[in-house]
Amino acid sequence: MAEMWISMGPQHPMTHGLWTLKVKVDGETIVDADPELGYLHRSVEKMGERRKYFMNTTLTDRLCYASSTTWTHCYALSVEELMGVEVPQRAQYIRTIMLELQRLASHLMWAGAYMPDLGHITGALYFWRDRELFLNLLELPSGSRLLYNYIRIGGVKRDLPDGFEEKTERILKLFEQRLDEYADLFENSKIFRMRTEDVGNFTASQAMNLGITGPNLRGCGTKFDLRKQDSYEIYDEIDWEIQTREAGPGYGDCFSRYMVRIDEMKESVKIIRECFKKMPAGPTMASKVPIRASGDAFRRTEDSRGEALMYLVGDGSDRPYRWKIKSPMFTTISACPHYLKGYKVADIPSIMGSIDICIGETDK
Amino acid sequence: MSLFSFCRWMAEWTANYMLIPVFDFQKNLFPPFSHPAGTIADWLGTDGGLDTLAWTFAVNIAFAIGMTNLILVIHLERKIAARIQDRRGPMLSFRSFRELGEDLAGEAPSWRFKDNYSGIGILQNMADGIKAITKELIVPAKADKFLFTMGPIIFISSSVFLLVLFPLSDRFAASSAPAGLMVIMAAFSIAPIGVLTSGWASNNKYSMIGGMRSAAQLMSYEIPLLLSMAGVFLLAGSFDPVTIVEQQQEGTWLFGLPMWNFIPQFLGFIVFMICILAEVERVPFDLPEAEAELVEGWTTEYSGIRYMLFLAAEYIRGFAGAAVCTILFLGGWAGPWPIPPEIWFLSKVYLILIFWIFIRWTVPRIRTDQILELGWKKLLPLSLINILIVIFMVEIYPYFSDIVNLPEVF
Amino acid sequence: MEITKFMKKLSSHKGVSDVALIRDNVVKLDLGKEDSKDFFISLKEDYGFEHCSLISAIDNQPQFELVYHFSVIEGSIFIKDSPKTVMIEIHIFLERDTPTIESVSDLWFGANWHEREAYDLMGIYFLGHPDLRRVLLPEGFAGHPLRKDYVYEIHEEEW
Amino acid sequence: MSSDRDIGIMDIIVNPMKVTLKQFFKSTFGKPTTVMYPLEKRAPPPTYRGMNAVIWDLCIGCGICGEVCPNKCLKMKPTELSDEEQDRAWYGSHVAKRKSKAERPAINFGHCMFCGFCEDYCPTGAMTMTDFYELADTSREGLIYPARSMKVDLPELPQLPLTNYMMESPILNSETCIGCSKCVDNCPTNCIIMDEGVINKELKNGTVRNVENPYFDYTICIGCSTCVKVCPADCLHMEPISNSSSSGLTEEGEVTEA
Repeated sequence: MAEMWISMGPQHPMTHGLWTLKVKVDGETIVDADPELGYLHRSVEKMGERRKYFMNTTLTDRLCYASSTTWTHCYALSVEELMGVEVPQRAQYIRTIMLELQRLASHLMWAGAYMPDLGHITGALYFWRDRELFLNLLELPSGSRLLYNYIRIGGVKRDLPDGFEEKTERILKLFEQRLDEYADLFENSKIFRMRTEDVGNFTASQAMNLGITGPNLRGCGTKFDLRKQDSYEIYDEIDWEIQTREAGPGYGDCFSRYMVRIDEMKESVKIIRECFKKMPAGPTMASKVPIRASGDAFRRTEDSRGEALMYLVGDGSDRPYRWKIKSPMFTTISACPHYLKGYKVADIPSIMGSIDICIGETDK
Repeated sequence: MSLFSFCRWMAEWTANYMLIPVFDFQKNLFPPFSHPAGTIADWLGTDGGLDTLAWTFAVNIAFAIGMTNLILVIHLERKIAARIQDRRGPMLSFRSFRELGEDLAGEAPSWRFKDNYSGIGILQNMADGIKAITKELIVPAKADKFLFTMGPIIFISSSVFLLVLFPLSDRFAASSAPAGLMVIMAAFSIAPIGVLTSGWASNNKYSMIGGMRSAAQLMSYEIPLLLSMAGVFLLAGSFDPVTIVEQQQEGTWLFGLPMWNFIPQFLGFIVFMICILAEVERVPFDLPEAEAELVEGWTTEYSGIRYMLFLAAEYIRGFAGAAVCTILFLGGWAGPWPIPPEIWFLSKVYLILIFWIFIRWTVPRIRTDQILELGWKKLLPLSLINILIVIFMVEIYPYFSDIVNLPEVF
Repeated sequence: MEITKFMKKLSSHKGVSDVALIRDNVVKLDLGKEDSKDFFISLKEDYGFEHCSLISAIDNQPQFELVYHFSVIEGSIFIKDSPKTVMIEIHIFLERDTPTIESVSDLWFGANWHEREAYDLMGIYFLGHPDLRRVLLPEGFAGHPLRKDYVYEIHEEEW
Repeated sequence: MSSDRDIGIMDIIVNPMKVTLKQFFKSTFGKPTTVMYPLEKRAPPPTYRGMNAVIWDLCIGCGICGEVCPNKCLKMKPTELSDEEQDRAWYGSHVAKRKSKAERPAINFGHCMFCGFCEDYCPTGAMTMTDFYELADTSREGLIYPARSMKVDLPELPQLPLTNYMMESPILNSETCIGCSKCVDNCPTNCIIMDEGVINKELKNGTVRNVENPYFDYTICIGCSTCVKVCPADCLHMEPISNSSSSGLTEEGEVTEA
C-alpha cells in the first residue's frame, strides 16, 4: 500500500478529547505524525484577566475535568505565593488529602479510559466503578461530584464533615482489595502484556528534552516527583516513596507507564492514611486574604499528569494582569511524532492512551 | 419422523386441501383462455412439486429457529456482559409504551414486572431493530454505489445461508449434503469478500484498513482452521455431520463416557476454537472493526438497518460457528435420552457461546501482526501435529496392531 | 555544584544582570536579548538544565517580556540538605516594534510548542523555529488576543 | 511494589476469566452497582450544590451574590414585596419600606455553573443551595428563574451574624463629598449615618455651605460597595480590611462559616 495520511480526530475514539492526530502510514506502519490542537480552546488565560483572583478557581476547576482539584490547588498556591498568604496547618492537611483523592480519581479515570483503547470494555467499567467511590468522597466536603471549587485562596472552603475519616478508610480498604483482584485481569494478563510491552518506548533523557514529565517520566525509571523535588503543602512531613519503573535500562514502554500509575495509586492510599493520622485541629482558612496583589510569582505542583506550573503577574488591582498556565500534556502531545514513529496503527491508541491525555488542560 | 418427512406431509396437506383447489378454481374462471394456474396445480400434484414445497417449509423453519436464537444470543450477550461489568443490562425497554398506555387509559396496564421496573429487557432487540429501520440509509457521495450496496448483501446473505446448512439433529435438518461441513466452511469464507468489498467501496481510510485487515486475518486463520478440521474428517472418514456425530459415539472413555472428538484431538480442539473465534470476528480477534483505532472499521460508513444487519449477521455467524464446533468436537446432538437431541445440541451451542461471551469481556484485542504470527507460527504447526496424531490413530496403529497384536485402544 | 556557587558563576555571563534567589530553589535573572542564545546553550550544556518548563510572554505595555522557566531533573546543581531541585527564571525584555528572539526549540524540544503558543497568542516571533504556526487558534485568525491592545467584543446576553 | 510474577499459559484466558466469573456471580446474585436512575435516585450529601433558594426574610438585597458570580448569571431584580413580606424582612426591612421596590436575586440557570460563590459570600446566609438538580427544560427561557420562584420561607430563621466576606470596606474622601446622603438611603445594612462634615465647603457650582459627611459603622458593614456605586461625586473607594469577622455581631471564637 502507498503511504497515506490518516486524520484521527477531532472526533475519534482514540483521542480522549477534541484534537486531531494526523498520521502518515505505510500499510499499517506509522511513518510520521502531526498533532493539531485548538478544538477546545476556551481562552482561560484571557478570561482570567477579566475576573477577580478568587473567581478564577472556577476556571481552574474546568482546566482538566478529570483532575480539577489539583489544578485549582496549583492556582491557589501561586496566588498565595503572590499575595504572601500563610495557609493554616489543618487546611494544608485537608488539601493534601483532597489532592491525593483527586489523584486516585484521575488515575482511575485514565485507567478506565485506557482499557477500551485496548479493546477491553470491562476494564473501563471496573475502574470507573472505583472512581465513583472517590467521587462520592470528594463530594462530601465540596458538594459537587466533578468540579469541586473546594480549595480556595488561603485555605479550603469548609472543614471535613463528620465521619469523613471512617468513610474514607472503608473505601480505601475496599479499593486496595479490588486493585489486588484486578491484577490478574489486567497487568498479569498475557494479551494485555502483548499489547503494551515494548510499545511506545522512549528513554529518560529523550523524555526530559521532549518536555515529558510526571508518571510518563517516572515510567522511564527517573526519580522525579515534584511532591518531593519541589515539595509543597505537607508532602515533606509525610513518609512516602517516589514510584518508578522501567521497561529496560533507562527507557519505558506503555506497560511501565501503566504500572507506575497503579503503584502511585497504592502510594496515594498510604499518604491519605498518614495524613489522617497526623492531622491537627485548627482553622481551615487563613485569617487575612487580600484581594489585590502586585508583583509576579509562580509555583509548580505535581499534577496527576505531570508538572503543572502557573505564572501570575499582578498589577495591584484585584484581577491578574497576566496568568500563564503550563500544562504537562501540552508538551507531551507536541512530542508524539517522536514516540509514535515505527509502530503500527493498532498501537496508536495503546501509546496515546498510556500517556494520559487531557485536552481540557492542553487547550486551555 | 424427520423434519423433511414432516414437511413433506405438511406440503401434501397444503397442496391437496389448499393450493390445488385454489389454482383449479382460478383455472376455471375464464374457460376460453388457458390459465397458468392450471399448470402450477398440475405440477404441485407431482413428486417434484411436493418435494420443492417441502424443502421450502424446512428452510423456513430453520430460518425461524435461527432468528429466534439470534435474539436470544444477543440478549444473552448483553445480559452476561452487564453482569460481568457489575451493571444490570437492558431492563426497561418498551417502558414508554406503558407510560403511554397509562396516559391514554388513565390507569396502569395489567402487565407489570418487579414493582415499578415495568419493561421487558429481551424486547430491547426489537426496540433497536425498530429504531434502525427508521434511520436513513446513508451512502457517501464518493462511494462506489454498486459495491457499497453489494457488500452488505454478500456478507449478510452468506451469513444467513449458514443457518440452513447445519442439522440440529439427525432427524432435524433443513439440508443434507454428503459434504455438509465443507459447504458450511465455504459459506463461512464468503463473508470476508463482502467485508473487503464494503471496506473498499466506502471510500474511507478506516474502512479500507479494516477490509484489508479482514483479508490478512483470513490468510492467517483459515489454513489452521481447515487443517484442525481435517483431523475430524479423517477420523470419521466423511464430511457428513451425521456420520461425524455417529462416529463420536462409538468409542468410550472413562466410566463408559462417549469419547467425543475433543478428547483424542485436544490440540485440534484448541486450534479450532481459536480459529473459529477469528472466523466469526469476536474479541480478541475483531481487528477489522477495532473500534479504538479504526472507529468502526469496515462498517464505519454504514447506517440504519444495514449496520444493524451487519451486527445481526455477526451473531448468526457466531451461532453457526458454535454449531460447527459442537458437531465436530462435542458430540453434536448426542446426550441421555429423556431430553430431545435438538435441545442437547442447542444447549451445547449455548455453552460455547457463553464461553465466547466471557472471553469477549475478559481479554483485550490483539494486534494485526500478532494474529498473523499466532496463525502461522503457532496454530499451523499445532494443527499439523494434530493431523499426525490422527493419522497415527487411524492408519499406523491399526496397521501395526494387526501385525504384532497390540491391544485395541482407538 | 552548590546553588550559591552556581549563582556566582551565572553573574559572570555576558548580558546577565540582577541574579537573585527568589525561593530556596529558584534563581531569577534578567538577560539581554542579544546574548540570549549563547546563555541558553551554556545553560543546557554546562549546567545541565534538561527540561524547559515554560515560556510565557507578557505584554508590559509598551515592551514585551519573555519569562523562561527551566528546571533541573537529574542535573549536577543541588541545594545542601534538601531533595529540592533547582529552577531558573529568566526575564528577557523585547521592544514592541521588534518582538523577535532566537528560538530555543533546537536545544529543548519541549520549548517548541511553548514558542508556538507565544507566537499564537502574543505575537512574538522566534527566529530559527522549525515550524512557527498558530497552535491553539485557527489558521488565519487576525491579531494576537493576549496583547493588551487587542480589541474584542464582550457579548452579554440580555435576560 | 506490585508483585511481579512470570506470565504463563494460564494467564491468557483462565486467570483473567476467574476475575470476571467471580464478578458475574457477585452481581447476578447480589445487587449491581448501577442505579436505575429515573426510578431510583442516590441521595446527595447535605453540602450538595444544586438549585439555589433564597430565604427572603433574611435577604437584604445587597447584591453581593451578583457581584461575585463569575458567570454574571445572577441579577438583582426589583421586586414588589407584600406587606407581610415587608414585615417579616429582617435586616432589610427598612430598605424594603423606604424604596419603592426592593431587590431580590433572579438566576439564569442556563448560565449558572453551580460554583456556590453566591452562597459562600452571602453576608446574611439568605442565599442557599438545595439538593434539587433536575433543572432540564425544553427552552432557554424556561431556565431563567425569576426572583419569586426561588423564594423559600423558613418557620424559624437562623440567627446568623453579618459577615464581611468581601474583605473590603468603603473609605471616604471628605474633600469631594457633597453630602447628598445617597449612600445612607441605599445601604442595605443601615451602617451609615450622616454627621458633621466640612464647614463652609465650596461646591462645584460655586455655592458655599456646610456639608454633612457619612460615617460608617464598620462592625456591620458587609463590603457590598453599593455606596461606592451610587456615589455621584466619586468620593468613596473600597479598601481591604484585616479580618472578615470584624462584624460587631460576631462573638469571639464563634464559627463564622454557615
